[in-house]
Amino acid sequence: MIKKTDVSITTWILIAFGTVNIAFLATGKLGFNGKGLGIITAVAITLAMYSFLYKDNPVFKIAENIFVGVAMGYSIIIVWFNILKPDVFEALIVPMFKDTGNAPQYLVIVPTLLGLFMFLRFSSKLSWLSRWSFAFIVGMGSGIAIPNFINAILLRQLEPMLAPLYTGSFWGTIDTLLVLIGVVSVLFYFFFSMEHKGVIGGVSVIGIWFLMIAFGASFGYTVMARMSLLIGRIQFLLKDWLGIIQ
Amino acid sequence: MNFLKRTVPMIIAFVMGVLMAFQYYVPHEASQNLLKVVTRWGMIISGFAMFIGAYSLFHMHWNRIKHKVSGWGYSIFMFFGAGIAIISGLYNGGELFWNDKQSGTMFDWIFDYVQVPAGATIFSILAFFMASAAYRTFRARNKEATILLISAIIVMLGRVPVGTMISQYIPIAADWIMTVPNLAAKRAILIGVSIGVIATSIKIIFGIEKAYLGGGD
Amino acid sequence: MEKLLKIDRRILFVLVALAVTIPLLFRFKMPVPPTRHVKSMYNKIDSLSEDSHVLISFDYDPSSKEELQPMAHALLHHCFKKNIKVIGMTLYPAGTGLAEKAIKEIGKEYGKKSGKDYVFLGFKAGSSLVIMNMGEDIYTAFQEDFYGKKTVGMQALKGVRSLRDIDYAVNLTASGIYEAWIVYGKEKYNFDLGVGCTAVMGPEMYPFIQSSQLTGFMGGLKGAAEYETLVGHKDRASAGMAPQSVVHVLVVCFILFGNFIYFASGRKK
Amino acid sequence: MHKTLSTFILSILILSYTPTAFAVEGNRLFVPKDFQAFDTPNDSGKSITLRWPSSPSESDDVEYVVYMSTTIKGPFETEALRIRSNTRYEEGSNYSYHLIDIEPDKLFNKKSSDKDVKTTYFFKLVMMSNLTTRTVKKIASATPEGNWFNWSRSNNFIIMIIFSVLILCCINHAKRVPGLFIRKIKGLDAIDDALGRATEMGKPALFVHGLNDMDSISTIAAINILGRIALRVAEYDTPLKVSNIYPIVLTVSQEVVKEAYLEAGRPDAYVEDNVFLAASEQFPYVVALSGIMTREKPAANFFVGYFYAESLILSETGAATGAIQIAATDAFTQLPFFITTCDYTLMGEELYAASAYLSREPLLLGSLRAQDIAKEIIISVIVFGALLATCGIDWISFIFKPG
Repeated sequence: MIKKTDVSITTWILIAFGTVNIAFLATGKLGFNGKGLGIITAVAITLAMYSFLYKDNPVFKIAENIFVGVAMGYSIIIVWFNILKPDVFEALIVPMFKDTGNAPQYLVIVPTLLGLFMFLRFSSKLSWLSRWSFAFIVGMGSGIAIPNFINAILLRQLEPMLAPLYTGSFWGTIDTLLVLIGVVSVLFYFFFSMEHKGVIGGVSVIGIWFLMIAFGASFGYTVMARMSLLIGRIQFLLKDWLGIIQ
Repeated sequence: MNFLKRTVPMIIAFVMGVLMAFQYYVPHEASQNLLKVVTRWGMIISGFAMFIGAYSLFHMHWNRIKHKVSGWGYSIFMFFGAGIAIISGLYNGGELFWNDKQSGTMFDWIFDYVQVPAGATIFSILAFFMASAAYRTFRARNKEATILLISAIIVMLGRVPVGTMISQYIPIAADWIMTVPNLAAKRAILIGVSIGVIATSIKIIFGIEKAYLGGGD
Repeated sequence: MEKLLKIDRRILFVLVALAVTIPLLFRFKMPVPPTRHVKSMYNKIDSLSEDSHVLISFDYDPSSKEELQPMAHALLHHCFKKNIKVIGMTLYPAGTGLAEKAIKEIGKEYGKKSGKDYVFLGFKAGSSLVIMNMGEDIYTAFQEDFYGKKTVGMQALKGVRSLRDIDYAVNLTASGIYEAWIVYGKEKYNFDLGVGCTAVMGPEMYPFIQSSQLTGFMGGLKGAAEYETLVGHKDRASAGMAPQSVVHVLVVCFILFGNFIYFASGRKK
Repeated sequence: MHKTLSTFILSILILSYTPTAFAVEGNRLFVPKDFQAFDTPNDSGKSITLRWPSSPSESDDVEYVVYMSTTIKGPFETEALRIRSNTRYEEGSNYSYHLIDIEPDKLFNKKSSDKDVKTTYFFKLVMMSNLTTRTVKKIASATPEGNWFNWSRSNNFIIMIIFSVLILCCINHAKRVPGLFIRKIKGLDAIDDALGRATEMGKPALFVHGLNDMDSISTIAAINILGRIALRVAEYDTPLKVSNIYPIVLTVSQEVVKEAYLEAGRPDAYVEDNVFLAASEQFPYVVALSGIMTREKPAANFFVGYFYAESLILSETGAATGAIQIAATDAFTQLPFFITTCDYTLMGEELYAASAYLSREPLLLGSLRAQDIAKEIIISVIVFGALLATCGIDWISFIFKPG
């Protein structure tokens, strides 16, 4: 369903965008080179993305699909240059056929095979081999996680809780006490083997309050984050493209 | 066959899990070398794993085009974007992909002027929705939501320079919210989540939790 | 009254766009007093001697670039100004382009050379595994830098064998990766760690600050602006504080107004 | 005269409190009475620990220097350490001992060929001020060796063993005793109410999966909750739409919904197309769902699973259509938005608990119970530990000291 008004709006925007850029290129404000044309491309994509605010439209969808494709393509190339090339190709495969002064690192065969097994996930007959790779990675990750989490989170986060409540000042002591109450009551809230009645019910209600204040803080910070992203983009439009602000 | 399909993965997970858990308590050099070798292997496997995401994405969009699902035309643009990025990356400014990565090539240009603006803009759209939600839907519909909104307003004002201009107490109140109730709740959540992580890890090692292996036989 | 609640949301969108654009055009200055968490990060880097090593892990991609890139810039200005050796890396594939650009451009301003004054190691997959591998030996984790140069014997890495030898590590993060840096990095290999995170993650840092697992943190654009103030190099983040203030006030007004009407009209469903 | 006198008095006052000043003044250094070197415990075999008692002559101007050699006769030329004398005290020794780890291999640049040969190192401690230098007579020696167990981590080890046993026992127990108690999760009643309202209005209900694949716990929990909703829906005869982003989740969801209709005795009412793949990426997913919400105006929306930034747009659009909304997620960063836009929200672990409650699977119930016990222990440790520490008793914090 393409409305007439939408078509005319699009046309006008395209004309305006084109005129501005041609003027910039003609006056030399944007160079007719990689950078100048790059900025124009970037602006076009930025505006295409924002067109979603008017409504969902083909321009947005095209820009988005190109973005998804480029992002994936970029990752693939980076993985090749940063991982597969130095760690597999140059460490194992090249030295096997050519004298590079380094002996091939034969141990790399193991992860290479396990890595290749992962692709068998999509085959119907051999998909079980991919489980070996997953078992290796997940098993190793789990084993490493247990003691490290006990140390770095449980013990280290308990450490400041096991300090004297009295900190030397009245308000300081109140705050330490509140932190203690907060931690305990929130833990109580996420406690499932007892009905929330009586004392436990009361404590878990305090827990909810603490949770809500904390979520409020997260809420405020998230608003801040999203607005910062917008500010960044508008700065890009005003500064790098239009050059209105310094 | 069942042994290879079911038992071997469980044995691998168990052996690796126990080995790596105990590694933590052994300071000897041999144990450090074990960690070094095994994590390096893991890094290489993870590198390969990145291609799985690529495969699923391409596979899905290919199917869309093949079956002419509504809106399949857009999938062509996905392949177009990926194609350009991959080809320019492999061409590598004339050096081709088996040589070192060159900088300042077409590949970098695509990143700077296509991926960066698109990625940065798409999430900034949320700023607008955040504002409209603030107007239309963030309601103090019950006691909990009321507390949440009050705390949110204090933090929102207290964390930017304008808060001080309204009242000098707003930044102080915001700071107190962050360092006392927020800290307490976040710490409790952290402890709870970590217990969950440890429990899941133990279940994986002992072969009780198998979801990560995927369904089927 | 209720009609007011049902206005086209595109009007709200325009209001937001104006609230950001106008303060940017009429650059009125806002003071950005540094908070203590940012200051402690700054002081830590400031106390380092020349030729110390600071590791910066750029763990973000373009979607959080607007918040984290200004932090990266401010940090790099500080390090290069003090002739500290910078080791850059990323655990995000799309972080490579952003990180490389930041290090290279700011390095150029101070006449720093890759491999000599700084090194950009590039990307490796496996997050926590990479951190642990670096903790044991940086040269097995990154046998080559981003440009394919061998890392062994590189001047910028002189005296560094593993993460234990790093004087300060900063993790610029848009996700839970900071937790991997704490659990598998800082606690295991015992180095000082600071975090620069998106504002969304900000509140999660407080428990770690109190348990002194982090020396400090920068949260969002505001954190970046504070660091810019401390380094004395005001840039995009500082300029962003005026619109940030205005738009926060706008959002607060929206919430208050919306709720006012909601209650005034009898909390109807 | 006046000035000299006051300086004199002042110096007496200060001197009586700082023996250091006195010692330097007298051009003499009191060297430590003892000097020990030993293999650093709980390490990989690279470092040696040096320990010596403090001396009264310690001050900012006095340095300790340690020289090292591989033979007892010397020459002691390699400097292993140089510190200000009033720094690096042993923790908890109340400034009466110095304790320092050094790594001799680094200083001697040992060749990799003789890595396996164990070397004994000899150390000489010297105290230096800018006026004088004195050496401790005793030469200490030690051989670095790798250790096979890090004793400072034994508490960690014990916690790991206890927790493992706890989980295995609880799961076993849950298998043997079926009806393990779990408190009622309030949000679950709200689900029934919402579905009831959807039936009354004759409008569909929409179930939105989160953005994680089948391997995440949140998605597994979401599937369990979906099973329950589907069962109710089949009984009430309300259409249920289920949106997915991953093909595997789609297949599992289809199976679950189909089974629920079978169980309710109405397999004919199951429409496969109602469980569908909405999109493959975040933003298209949002767009597709917003479209459904505004077009079909479902009476009840359920957001279950792990969500990212899209949570806000989804729940806002849903709220604008006037639907009853229930969210369940363990994505803590997104919870604030669900709480303010939805009628009921299951927070964090409540999602897992709800799934355990509904599925009654011993595996889930058992591990939930084990985690509860762990929390119980932590709560008591915090409360008693803090109280005892306030009274000056700190053995609890000693037991839980990180290694």
